[in-house]
Amino acid sequence: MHMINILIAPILIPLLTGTILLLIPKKITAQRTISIIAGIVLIAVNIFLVLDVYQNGIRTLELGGWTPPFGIVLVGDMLALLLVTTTSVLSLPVLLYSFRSIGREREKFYYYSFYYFLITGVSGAFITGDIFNLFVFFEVMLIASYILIVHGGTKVQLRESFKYVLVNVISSALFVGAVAYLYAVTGTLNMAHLSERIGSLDETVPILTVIAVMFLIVFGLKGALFPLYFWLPGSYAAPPPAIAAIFGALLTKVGIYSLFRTYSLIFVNDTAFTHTLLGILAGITMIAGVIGAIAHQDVFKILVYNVIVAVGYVLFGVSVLNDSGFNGAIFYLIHDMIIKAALFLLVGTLVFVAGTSKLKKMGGIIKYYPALGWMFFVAVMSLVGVPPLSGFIGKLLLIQGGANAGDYWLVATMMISSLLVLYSMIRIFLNGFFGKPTLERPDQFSTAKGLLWPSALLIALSVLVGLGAELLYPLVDIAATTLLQPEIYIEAVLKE
Amino acid sequence: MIGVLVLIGALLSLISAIGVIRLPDVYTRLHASTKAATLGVMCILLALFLFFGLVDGYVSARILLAILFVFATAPVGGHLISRAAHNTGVSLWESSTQDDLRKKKTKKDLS
Amino acid sequence: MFTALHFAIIAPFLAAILVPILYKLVSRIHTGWFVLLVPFLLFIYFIQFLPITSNNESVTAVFDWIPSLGISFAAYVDGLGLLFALLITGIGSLVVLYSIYYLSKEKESLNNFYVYLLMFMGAMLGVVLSDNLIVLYTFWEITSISSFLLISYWYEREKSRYGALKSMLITMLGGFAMLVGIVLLYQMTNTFSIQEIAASSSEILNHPLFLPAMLLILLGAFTKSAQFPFHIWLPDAMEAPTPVSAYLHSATMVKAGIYLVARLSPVFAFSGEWLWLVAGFGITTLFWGSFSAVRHTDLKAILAYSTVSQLGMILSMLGVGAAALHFDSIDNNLYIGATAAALFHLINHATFKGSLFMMVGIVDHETGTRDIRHLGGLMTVMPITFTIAVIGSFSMAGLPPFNGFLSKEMFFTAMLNITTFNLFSVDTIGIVFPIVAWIASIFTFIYSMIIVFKTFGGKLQLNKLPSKPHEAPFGMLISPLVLISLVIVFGFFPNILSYTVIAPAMASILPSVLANGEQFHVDIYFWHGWTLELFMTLGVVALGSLLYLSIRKWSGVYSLFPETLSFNKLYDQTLFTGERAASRITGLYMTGSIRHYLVYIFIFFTAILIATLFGKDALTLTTDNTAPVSVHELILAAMLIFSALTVMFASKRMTVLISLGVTGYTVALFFVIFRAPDLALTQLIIETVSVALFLLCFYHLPNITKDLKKVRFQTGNFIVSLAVGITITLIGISANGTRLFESISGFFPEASYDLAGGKNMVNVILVDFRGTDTLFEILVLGIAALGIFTMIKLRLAGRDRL
Amino acid sequence: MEIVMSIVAGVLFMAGTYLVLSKNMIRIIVGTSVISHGAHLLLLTMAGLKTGAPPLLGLEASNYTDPLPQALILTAIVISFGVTSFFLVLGYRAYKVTGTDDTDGLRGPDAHD
Amino acid sequence: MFHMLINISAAIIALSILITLYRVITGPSAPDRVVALDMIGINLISLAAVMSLILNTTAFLEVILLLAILAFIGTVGFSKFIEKGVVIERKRD
Amino acid sequence: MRPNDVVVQTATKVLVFIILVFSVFMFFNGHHNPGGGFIGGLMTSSAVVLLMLAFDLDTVKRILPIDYKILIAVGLLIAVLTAVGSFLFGVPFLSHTFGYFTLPILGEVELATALLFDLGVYLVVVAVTLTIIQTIGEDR
Repeated sequence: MHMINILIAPILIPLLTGTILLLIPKKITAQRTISIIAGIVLIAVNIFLVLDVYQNGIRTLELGGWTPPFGIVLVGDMLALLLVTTTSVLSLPVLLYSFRSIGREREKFYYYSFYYFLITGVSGAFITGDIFNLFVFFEVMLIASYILIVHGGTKVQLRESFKYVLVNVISSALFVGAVAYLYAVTGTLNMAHLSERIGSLDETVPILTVIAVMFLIVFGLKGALFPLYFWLPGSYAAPPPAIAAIFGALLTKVGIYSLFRTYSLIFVNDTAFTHTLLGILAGITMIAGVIGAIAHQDVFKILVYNVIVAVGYVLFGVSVLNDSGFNGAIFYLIHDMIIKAALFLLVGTLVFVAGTSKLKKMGGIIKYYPALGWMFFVAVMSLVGVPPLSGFIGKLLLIQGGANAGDYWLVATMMISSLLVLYSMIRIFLNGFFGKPTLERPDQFSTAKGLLWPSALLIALSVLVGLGAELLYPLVDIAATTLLQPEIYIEAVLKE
Repeated sequence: MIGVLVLIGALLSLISAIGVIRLPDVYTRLHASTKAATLGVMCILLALFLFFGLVDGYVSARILLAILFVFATAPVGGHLISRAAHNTGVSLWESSTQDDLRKKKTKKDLS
Repeated sequence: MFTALHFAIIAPFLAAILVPILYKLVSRIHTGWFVLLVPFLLFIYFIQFLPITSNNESVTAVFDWIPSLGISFAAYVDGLGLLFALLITGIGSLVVLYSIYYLSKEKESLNNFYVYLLMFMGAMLGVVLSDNLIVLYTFWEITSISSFLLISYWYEREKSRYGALKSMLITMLGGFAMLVGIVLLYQMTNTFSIQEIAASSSEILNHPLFLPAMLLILLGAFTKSAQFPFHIWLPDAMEAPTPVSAYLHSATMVKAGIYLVARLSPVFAFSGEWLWLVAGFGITTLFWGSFSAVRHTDLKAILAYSTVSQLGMILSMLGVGAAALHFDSIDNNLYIGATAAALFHLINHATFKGSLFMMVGIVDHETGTRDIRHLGGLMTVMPITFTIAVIGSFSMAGLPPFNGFLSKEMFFTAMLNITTFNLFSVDTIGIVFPIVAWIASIFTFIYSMIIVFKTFGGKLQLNKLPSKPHEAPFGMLISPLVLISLVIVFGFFPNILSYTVIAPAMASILPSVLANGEQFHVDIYFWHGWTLELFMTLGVVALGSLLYLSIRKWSGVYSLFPETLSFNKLYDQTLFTGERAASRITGLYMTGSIRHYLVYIFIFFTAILIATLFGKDALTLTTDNTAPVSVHELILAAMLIFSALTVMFASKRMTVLISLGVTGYTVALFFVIFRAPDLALTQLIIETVSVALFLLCFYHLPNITKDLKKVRFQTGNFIVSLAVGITITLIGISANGTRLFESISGFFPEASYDLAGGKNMVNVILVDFRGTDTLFEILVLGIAALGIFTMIKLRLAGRDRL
Repeated sequence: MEIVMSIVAGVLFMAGTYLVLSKNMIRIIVGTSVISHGAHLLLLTMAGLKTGAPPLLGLEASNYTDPLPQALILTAIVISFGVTSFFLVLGYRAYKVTGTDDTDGLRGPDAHD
Repeated sequence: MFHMLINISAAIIALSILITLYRVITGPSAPDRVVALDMIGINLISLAAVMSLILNTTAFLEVILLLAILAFIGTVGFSKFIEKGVVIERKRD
Repeated sequence: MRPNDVVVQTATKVLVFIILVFSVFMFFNGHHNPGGGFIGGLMTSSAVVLLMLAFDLDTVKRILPIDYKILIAVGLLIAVLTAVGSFLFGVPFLSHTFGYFTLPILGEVELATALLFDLGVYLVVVAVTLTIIQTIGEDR
């Protein structure tokens, strides 16, 4: 076995797992066993890759042996691998949660296959170094998400997934259009090559700015940027919590990642315009998202709108285009993936034990489920960015990034929105977990207990990321440096 | 020579197109489409076959197959459409004088 | 390095982890007894530092947390830190002791209570013993959180939750502001270390970020210390169990803000704004707190407002003391006294207010009410408690011979000294300070009297009391008695504090005033002669007594302030209207209609792209490198356009489908024209299969019912879609006109056969050069098919959550 | 010719958008299909409609049209086929379960609780 | 001469497709449209053939054959749908 | 009156055979001429669709008793494993190789691993199309 191919592993392992599971749809135990083993192997391989890149620099894999820019190249830079690793790490607890919660019916209908195909798409989107291949991985991810969101075919799922699919189909078409324009102007698809070509231009090219904005819209649609996120709240609240968790944790992140990648590597021709626009939209996203969160009394909806808020934070970090901002954005991205997965699982469990998602109808849950309540509390604190939990480091770096760039208004917006996030989430704690108990007797006690472990793992991870930020920081810093200096990326890919 | 054959084919297509527009009902339009157009396309395919055969010395089985296919499917297709039209009650042009199928059907229904 | 000092700070957290275990294992013994060990041992541990700090030396121990970001857990013990550490552990011990009797082990979930309390204790120690601002902030937030949890300890009560939320929102608001302030400081100095920042304080004085940083950090301090107008959370925080009120909301946590102001004085105090802001907010709070206290009838509410007022007083003294740093030309001693007074009163306040809270707790515990309208005549029933109340209140009112008198005198001195600020010609404003201070003192006197005499004087109204009062058990009295004896001891021997604790703490606040090796001389004594201060005190007593006796005649003053204008109402209204507005706004655009969402998206799409296109002048139209146009191509283009329009406007589904088929076939034909045989083939078959699929599904779908022909609706849609089309076209034309680089595809003709062994370039690209695309494309197909299979076969009923 | 084709692609996008904005499920699904046609044509056009032989080396021409976009379009066509068929089935399942093919009927309690 | 003839033919065929499209649009009945669609399919074959002549290439011969096949499948499908309302029956009795 | 399908069915029997032969031809020819796995696969499935149109699902199922869902997995596995095969030779994922061999009867032919990959594509495409159509067709 030669090492050169190891970079395909984050894509190949879930792909093969999903495919093999297709062959044994009725054997649930076997499916679960294979899923778990694959999940663990995936994590191990990904961590290995991260460490490898830490020591040896960017790893690339020229698929089919074709030199870029002619073939497709996979580029494992630190950002991509960190995100891939986070994906695999958080997907395992969610998988465990699925075992308990998803139900035999769904399991028999390729649930785990779709799950792993989704991860295939997500990982592929992170690793690929080719803009059209990115589209393909987007589609893998999306089609898997379509089916996961409607998996089970209940009324609300069908209703919401119709909207979800529609918006995404349109955005996919726009993606193809945007690639078309980009190809017309630059004549290439490889991202490193694009960066090199565009970087060689001496002056700003107006049409490139337009194309950059079009990509902003395309990725903004996937990443739920203002004013393109309308599809999100309904669709994320529809599926079962395990699926919602993986959605909340991963899907928008791929859009954000793509913006991050393209807006640091490729579209740096007219940053005065494009990045300012991104910053403004990020700012509005923070506020609009949190307004939505405050507006709702449905715990799922509150959480779902908070997904949007995080999009604003990360993209704010992207828009400032400096070291601290990028570091902050990456930290926050990783944090948000973990904590959103945890929160979705916790809220899912909450709704399960309370028998309702309406805040006004629940109360005093903590009396019977203290572990659930306290985990939720810690998760909320982490979400808000209370130190030493994982959200804090990201937020601190984002403030620094904003201050360095002189974007004080955005910093202020972020802090205000953080406070409102706190308000929106702590309401769930105060009214749902605290308050007068409404449960007559906790009859679902035994069932619910097993649901807590996956969330506990994720919360522990969040604490670890916060307290052990020093361990993660060098990695994140490498990722940010690579993003800030496209030459590193270009050099690694094109080997010039 | 080949050019002329192509032109004839094209004109036949045009005529059938005009036929499809001008003729009064579905059944008569089928005449235009299945007969004239088929002939037209066969002319052109033949021209193509000849072109490659004579100019390049290339005998293409695919063109022959295509001609065969068009020749075989056009009547079946026409049959299907007209039957579908009749069975769903698309009326004949008011000047039509004979409708044997209807008689047959009604007779069957009565018995 | 992780030292014993770090361990001392972390110890309460570690203990907190043990508490639930102990609570379960040893349920017979009140968990508080175990907990008591923690603050007690820590108190003893910290006493050891006294000799070091009283020489103006400090101890630093650094444990790297995130050194890459300049964040290290730098434990730093100096005079100021130690003063607070002793206060935290000392009062902490007493409060835990008191709580053992106050909270019954049968009824209360003690595990939660002590976990919160220990968390708070550790956090508070962390705040006062951290040199690194980020670490300080970390602990700062944890104090807010533990305060939140303690206030909502009786979480089934609506009011507890209300108070908890309020305190959390307000303190977190301050916390976030403070965090930004800290980052701004970092921007200026490149360090989070307070010592290093203070060292470069003169350099940053004129930095444009200096003032914003100061304001933001002050916001943090003011919200935490319940300064006007952020004080509103403190009265509501009284929903917490009384030990908590005594500990967090009077003795320690609320003083974190004061600590921060004191700690950062070396950084900021050189600027005049600092002085005026701190002193100004302090004096305003002093007045407003004491004035509001009088109107309340709940003992705890009175004490809460009294705390607010006293905090303002301490802060105003710190502000005045900062003048020593701001003015380097004037006589420092005038202002240094203010700082000493602040620190002294800080300690005094902890003693008398702590004992008063505990006293109220006892009254509440024994009688079942804290309402002074129901209380009265307890003097004979609860003599010891009464004694505590008298001493505590008199000290608070500033009467001799208690420690409150001493600090009150020093306070008057400080305020009077403000009038000498005429250096910058604000003597007219300066005169306001002593006057306000004096008036506030009168109110302080009044509510102090109310506490004593309305509770213990008058007649016993047994019928109004929920339970028959007795003197409290001895255990409950220990803590207040210890405190009250301190009130007396500090009153008579103030100087046992002054050199060991106060002077070193002053050195931390005003380091630059001292020359190397020099120490402050703080002498506190009773008799200063017949000074203005003494006359002011006499005036307070005289006028205060008069007003107390005639309180019924003038209490109407309070009703002059409309309830709706209060800050409490403002807070409630903000939340209420905020939530309503959020709901309205969200409801306005989140209609659930996909059509609306798409319209927004498309409008944004066209607007922003067209704006960029024209704003950036990106529109280029050239025919330089375009392919020639021929007639049949034009006709086919027209054909495609017509068929597309037919799809658009057709009203029967068969027409829609057939014209869709025509569109697809024409597209395939374009693939023929533009020399893409593989594409043409694929497109043709796929179109046919798609049409077949549509036909299959039509079996399950209803015919198109005609859209309600609302003209406006249709026109709106049309305009939006037209705009989208135009945008696509314009960008297309411009992109086509700006071909900057040669396409990479020149590579493929040669490589296809030589390197990949295929003559069909497209196929070679598909299976070889870009085989990965193909691999995942078939995956997409596979998922789609299985998805369709699943969708049709798997039908779960209802809305399931799990 | 590129300009003409840009316009054609624009018209396809317009028609697709209009259909997508209607309320009827069938029209919406057809609309997405039309939009993807537009996108594919756009990609073809943007690659440059240079004259040259089809990208088949067997033809032994001197210059060929750009094969790369063709491969991309092929991929895109196949993907959109998969997605469209999925969407179509989703549409009719949604109709069967919710009982409406009008998107206004699919609103759900999205806005207010 | 030859090229001109072919180009004219191409235009004529394109025109006849356009004309046929009119029938698709106007109908009036579904079978009318299917007839028109069938006709368009056949004309597309012609056009593809002419394009092969214009471009002088054998690359599109498959397209021609395929079009012939698919036009038939389309017609069968449509007429079955019109007649029976169902395209593929589960089981024929 | 029950429609008489003899005409279509007779025509279909012949045509399906032609289409199938043609589709296999297209598949094998793909590397050098228009065609390949996608087109071949789609054509094969369109032949089956034609069968379904002319006859009915159950008849077609009897003729072709295949679980297409398994076929999807098999096709995917063939494609992936072809790509993974590169691992054995220490070359990047999805590297193809080809060579010219002289086989009895057929003479010199080119054999390429790309064809194996394309076979996977072919199988998936056929299986996908037929899964979709069969599932919808069965849904009543």
